[in-house]
Amino acid sequence: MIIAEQKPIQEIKAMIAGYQKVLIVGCDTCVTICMAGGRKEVGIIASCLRMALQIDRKKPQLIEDCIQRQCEWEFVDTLKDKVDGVDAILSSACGVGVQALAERFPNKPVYPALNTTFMGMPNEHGLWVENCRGCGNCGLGRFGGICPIARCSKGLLNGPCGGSQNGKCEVSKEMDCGWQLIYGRLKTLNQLDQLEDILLPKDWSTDRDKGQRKMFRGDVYYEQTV
Amino acid sequence: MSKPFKDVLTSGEFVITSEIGPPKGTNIDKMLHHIELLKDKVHGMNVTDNQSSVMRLSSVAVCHIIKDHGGEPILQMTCRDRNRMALQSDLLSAYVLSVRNVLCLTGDHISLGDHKGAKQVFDLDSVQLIAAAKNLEQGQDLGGNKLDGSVEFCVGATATPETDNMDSQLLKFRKKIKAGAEFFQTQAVYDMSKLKSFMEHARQSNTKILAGILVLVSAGMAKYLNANVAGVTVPQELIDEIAGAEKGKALQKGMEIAARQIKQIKDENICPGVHIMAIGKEEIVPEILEMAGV
Amino acid sequence: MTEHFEPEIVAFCCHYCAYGAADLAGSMRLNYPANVKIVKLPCTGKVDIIYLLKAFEDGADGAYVAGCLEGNCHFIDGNIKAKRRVARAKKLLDEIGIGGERLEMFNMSASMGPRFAEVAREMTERVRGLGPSPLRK
Amino acid sequence: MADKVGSVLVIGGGIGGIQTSLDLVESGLKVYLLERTHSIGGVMAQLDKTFPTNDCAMCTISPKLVECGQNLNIEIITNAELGSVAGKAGNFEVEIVKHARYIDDAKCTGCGVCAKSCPIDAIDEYNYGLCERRATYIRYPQAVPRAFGIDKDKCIGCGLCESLCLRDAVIYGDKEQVKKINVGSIILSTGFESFDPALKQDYGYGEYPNVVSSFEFERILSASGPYKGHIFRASDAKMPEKIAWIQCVGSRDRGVERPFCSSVCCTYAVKQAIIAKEHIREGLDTTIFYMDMRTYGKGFEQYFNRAKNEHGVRFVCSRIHTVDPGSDGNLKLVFSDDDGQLREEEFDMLVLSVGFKPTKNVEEFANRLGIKLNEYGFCKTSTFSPIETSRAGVYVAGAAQEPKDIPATVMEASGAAACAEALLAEAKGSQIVKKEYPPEKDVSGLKPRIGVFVCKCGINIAGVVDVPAVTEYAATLPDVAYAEYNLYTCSQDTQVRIKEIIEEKQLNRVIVASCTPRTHEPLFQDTIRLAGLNKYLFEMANVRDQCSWVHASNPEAATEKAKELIRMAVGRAAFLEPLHTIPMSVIRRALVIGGGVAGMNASLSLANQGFEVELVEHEPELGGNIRHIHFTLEGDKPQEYLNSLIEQVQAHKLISVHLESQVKKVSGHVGHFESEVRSKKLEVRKIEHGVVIVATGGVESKPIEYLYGKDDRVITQRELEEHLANSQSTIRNPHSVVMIQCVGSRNEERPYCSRICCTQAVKNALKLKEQNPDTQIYILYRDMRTYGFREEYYYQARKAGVIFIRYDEQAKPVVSNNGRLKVEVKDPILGADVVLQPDMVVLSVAIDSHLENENLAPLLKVTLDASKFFLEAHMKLRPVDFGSDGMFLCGLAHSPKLIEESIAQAQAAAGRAATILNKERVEAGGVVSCVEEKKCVACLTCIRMCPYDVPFINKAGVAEIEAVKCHGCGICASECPAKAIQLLHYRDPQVVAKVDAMFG
Repeated sequence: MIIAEQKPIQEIKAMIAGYQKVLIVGCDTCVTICMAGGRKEVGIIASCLRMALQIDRKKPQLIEDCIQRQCEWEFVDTLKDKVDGVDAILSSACGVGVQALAERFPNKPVYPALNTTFMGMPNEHGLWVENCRGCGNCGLGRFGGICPIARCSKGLLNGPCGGSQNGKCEVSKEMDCGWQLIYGRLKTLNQLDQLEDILLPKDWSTDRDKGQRKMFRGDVYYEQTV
Repeated sequence: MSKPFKDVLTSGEFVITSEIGPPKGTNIDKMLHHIELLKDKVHGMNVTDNQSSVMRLSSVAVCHIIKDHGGEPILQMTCRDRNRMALQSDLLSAYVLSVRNVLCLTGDHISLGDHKGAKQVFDLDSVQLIAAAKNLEQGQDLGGNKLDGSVEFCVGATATPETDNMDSQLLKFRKKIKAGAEFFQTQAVYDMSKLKSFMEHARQSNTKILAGILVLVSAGMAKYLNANVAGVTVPQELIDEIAGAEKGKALQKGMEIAARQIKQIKDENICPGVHIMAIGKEEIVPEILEMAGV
Repeated sequence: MTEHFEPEIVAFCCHYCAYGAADLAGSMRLNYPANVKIVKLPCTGKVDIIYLLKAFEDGADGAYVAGCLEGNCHFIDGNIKAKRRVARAKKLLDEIGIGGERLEMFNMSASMGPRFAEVAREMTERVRGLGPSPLRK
Repeated sequence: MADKVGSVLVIGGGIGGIQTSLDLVESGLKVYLLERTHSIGGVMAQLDKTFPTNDCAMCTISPKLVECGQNLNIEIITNAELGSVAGKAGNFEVEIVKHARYIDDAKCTGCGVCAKSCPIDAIDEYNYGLCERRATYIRYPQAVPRAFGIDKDKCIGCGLCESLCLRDAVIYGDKEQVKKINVGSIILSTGFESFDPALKQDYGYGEYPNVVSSFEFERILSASGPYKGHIFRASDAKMPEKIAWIQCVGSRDRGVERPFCSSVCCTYAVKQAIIAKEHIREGLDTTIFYMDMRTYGKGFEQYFNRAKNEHGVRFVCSRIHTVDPGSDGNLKLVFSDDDGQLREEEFDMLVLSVGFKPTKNVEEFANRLGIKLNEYGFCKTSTFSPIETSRAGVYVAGAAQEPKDIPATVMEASGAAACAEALLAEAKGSQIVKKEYPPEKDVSGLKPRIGVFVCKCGINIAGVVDVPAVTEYAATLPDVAYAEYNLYTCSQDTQVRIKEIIEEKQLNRVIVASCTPRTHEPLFQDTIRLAGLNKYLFEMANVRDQCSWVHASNPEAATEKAKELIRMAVGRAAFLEPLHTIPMSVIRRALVIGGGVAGMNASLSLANQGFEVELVEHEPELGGNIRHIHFTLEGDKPQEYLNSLIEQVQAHKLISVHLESQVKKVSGHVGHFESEVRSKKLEVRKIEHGVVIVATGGVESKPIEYLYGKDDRVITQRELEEHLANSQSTIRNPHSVVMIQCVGSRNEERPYCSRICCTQAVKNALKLKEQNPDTQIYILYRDMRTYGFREEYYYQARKAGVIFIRYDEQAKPVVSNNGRLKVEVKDPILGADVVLQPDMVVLSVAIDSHLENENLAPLLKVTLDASKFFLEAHMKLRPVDFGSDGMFLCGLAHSPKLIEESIAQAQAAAGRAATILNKERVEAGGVVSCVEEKKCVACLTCIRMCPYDVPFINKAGVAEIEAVKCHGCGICASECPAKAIQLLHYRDPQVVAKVDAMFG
């Protein structure tokens, strides 16, 4: 899922400080699960903002809401009436949700309350780790199911760099060396021979470098098939 | 004695290389002094490439200067700051500037240096960079396009004899040879027994290994290396030895240790050469060589 | 004004320990300032971060959470969970500009009546020193 | 049989008496709880912390005190003694002599005005005379009943208290009364008294002020004690820097006629040393002088090790003979050091770890009851009936039987309850009072109409707070339909009045502003129920304990605060909702897992109470470990016992035995579990049951050291016992035997003490000596842990010539074989190496947890400790309960223990299980968490955060919390990032309203 974290209150405050009436919208999906922008966090953000603004002698009206998925038009549309009555929207969703709101409500300024960080999962409750970069060209089959692009700090394809020590990365003693994990796992699987071949430079053409990536499914996407 | 480095490697002579660190800025006076001092004492001078992720004068430019002053430069290239196009382009540039030796490295992570917010590249890794250099020799770039005029390099790579994950490092070592590495300069080595055991693996693949000699300047530096530099372990005896030096004599003691180790490597024929790193104190290298009797 | 400033302080107390300690302070007739008012919850693990923020939003000058001694929570580790939330709320209060030092977590057993009184005094003194909440100025 | 009486007399209101009373009423028997002093609580209420968890003693006991005090079917009779006893099991006629208290405890509200005005000081026994109380007094602030009494020996009859008491509760002319009752059974939990250290004259107690008894020190440590938790020396009020404990004061000492071991002093000394160190943060040296460290209980050894290694408590194995005065109030001790050298050292303060002795006049008491005492004056019982006294229908629990700790007492208390319940099975429920309530009014959709009742509590509140003004203010608050004040809102007449006013004013929420809800909420809730209101429509404002009592010096501030507290209560009350519990029917059948002594006893106890039992044993026969036990120290015949036990189990028509079977699946909740039991033939039987008792036992570990398995002459104690019991055995008569203790116990792998091995070694040594007094026996030990009355046999073994050699864990004995067996060990006292050449080496090996535990724990969703024994809900107060309701444990599944202890614990488990099985229904719900499915995003937060593993993702893909399993802590509700969970009665609006109201 998509992992995000809350921006500092002062940064959010600076964005919405000029407005009288602001709708704060949470999202019930990934950001709820990673405890950054669900119904509860919307309440926390609103409460903090009210206090922070009151210190500046401002008393804006903050309306709290949360929808099932900010990345889907149908859910976004349910906000329409509320949006009409406000001066700005603060989205506590991932960057996708923020943009969905911006696109659906072209006349309202939309601001992000979160920093969208990565795609990943919780290692433990409250500790999330990135493990996919969405490069568009998955090579996990070669690496024992551990992605060197996401989990090696340098994204190396042919083995660990010299900075790997005690199974940890040179960037931080807390971070596992992705390559040691790959090596260990393939050793367990008795598949170390897979690593012997030199991997050619990766084809990055599927990555985001061509601008916004799109994907369609012919069997369900009407316009393409007609 | 500016003999092509490749010839030295095959000559059977005990090979000695050292380092030149490009300045942060355009004042090259001190660097020129080092070049002058070393050019006839060593077989090759490595020029570091934004070492430790700290932005400096370009290594291609410095290699060119060394060449001009009659030295034999070894161009260090890391994968951190350039994508495959820039790397290949710089290799071509180096070649036309008469640089004939290139050491291919992965490069330190950007977060260790002085531009922590910069976007790092790592489009290629060190193995792929070696292969790219060899590919250019074939008159081809990585896009599969023909070159008008090719290159010819003596390509080197690095190894870490004191690593704690020898298995996976050896995997990469083999790949580097397979990709075309003709010589290796190792990370600093202090424990000769570890070097020997690494050499047992390395000897199986007919390649030249130059043992890395990093001159200790204080006990503090030794402890820092142990704590913070991957694949380097200074044994306690050495730390004790340098710590036991008289006040103001620590550097002297470090030089003695370096010289002793170079001598041992040569006398016991552990490696065919050494690569001496004196990080910023290149002026001491000649004295060390003298002490080592090489 | 600050000279005669009497801070308003909310204490979120767990039923088993801190509330019991407060009662015991009463039984022992221990004197402490009247600024502190208790909101009783079954466990400090029930102290939602929003309650803490709401208290300040409403105008509290200070607040604290008082639970069982660590390792002695009647619901195993509710007090440890509360402690983490208090830490986050303190950070938020710092960010907002109210100041995290107006909020604190305390642990005490039901037999620690004197400690309850001491905490009430300590918090009152601390908040009195900090002056009224910026929201009440 | 119709003459059996459905009530029980419990004598002694300590933790044992309390537990047994609570269990009895839960199981449908009325209880008369007789207490000698003014209030229940016993010694536990005087303790500071309890080992090995350092839980606050008062925190853990006080909810039980309150529960006892509030239960309609427990009649607490304080200041009372047993008179004559006639009749027989099932129907005793008992006379109870109730001494004058001089204050009517039914009228007294515990306000304390009387004590405040009393001009006479007296010694405070509760604090062991370390401070004073008044002649009119309450034993301790949390005392139950919360009522004062007058010490007539001190009282000068000035009349002040009588004139000041607004409830007219003081009766100067109070007289002794004799009450006659009929009960079906009698349970003794009279506890113990501590040894008077003054009798041990050489220790200077009473002579040197800085020598205190361990019980006094307990009060010194207590935050509510005489020095408010600060440790001071009596001589100069200086904080000590060096404290020493002397163990075995009045224990293991024939000189003072206390030959037995008091069992608990080693561990309590460890506790006191740890706690004392925590109190004196500037640094405190602590030293414990001991003979053998007997930390044999569950978790005790680890506790001892932590004291040594983490807290730095010093332990010196040396018996101290005299205490001499040192400089500056210090005390000088002479002791022999580890190397046998005599040393002299001074300490600031000395704590004498005093032992237990029988209670005063115990012989006379026993005579009246017609029960036998043992040679030490404790209640006589037998190995296989550890809870039964010599008189049928009279049972004993706790230290009245033998010195023991709180968990053992609590276990026996539940076990005694089970015995009485079995005896009185058909009379259950016959004397229980049940309240009838009118049908509940539907208040949904009605605008809140709140009634506020402000209590003056005599002058307790009104003397500080302006009650009329507060009441007037309350009347002005939103939704308040009525407000008044009362002299005592808790008095019976006020209850009637509240009920009338609810009717008259159409109130649908009620607030009482008085004392604390911890003691009085149930009373008022009951009152509004009698008026047809749901009990959750009640709210309390604590304007006494948390207002008038603590702000007495500032009446204005107190009045303002009282107003605010009431405003907060009103704010919340408007949001209160009725809650309903859902009755869930109870399947009155138990599943007992394990058919050893514990499992069979638990089964029999339940079956004798009339409940069906499914007993599952994985082996082909019943019996478990006792099959290998052939004799006991006390001369019992275990095999005969086993045979009769199996016979009873098999003959009982309510018990079905499943041999060679295993439990494979358990689902459901308290009152209604569904389990699958698979037989060896893979037949699966589904069993529905209301409770589970785990009695999987333990196993003797296989040693890997001392040549075991490599040399036939090296055997285990159990193997030796088999040989000794077998007349055919060829090795029944060795010339020389070396026994090695702690083989596999008290080490890194098994940090616990296996508890039984010292007793086992002494038992086998005595047996060998009995067969041939010339046999040479050496026991190599670390600490001899023959606790309690077993000390006598240790003494006999020494007398019979068994040689005991202490060894250190760091220098373990070495066994080698050069044709002859050779054992080398370093004797720390002689400082020399001893070389022995025995015919036989006998290893006292560790007890392991049963392998089955690891399969069973996840099925039951219960926890194992680090050594894979099952973990009980609470070390002290719930030693046979699991954290999950409806599940219980006993025997070696819990920890290593002796047969009599297993039997007692099995009966305890049965007693606890009966509290559920006896009910037709369990009530689910009330203050529990509730998921709003529409909002749930299945994020798993609740599942990960619940301390009891209750929430789960159901088939609809959302979190579900079964009301019957929820403990009501509310952690899930305050963690849920989707705000999909609310804790009923503490919903966010209900809490926030209170906060909002505080600020107007």
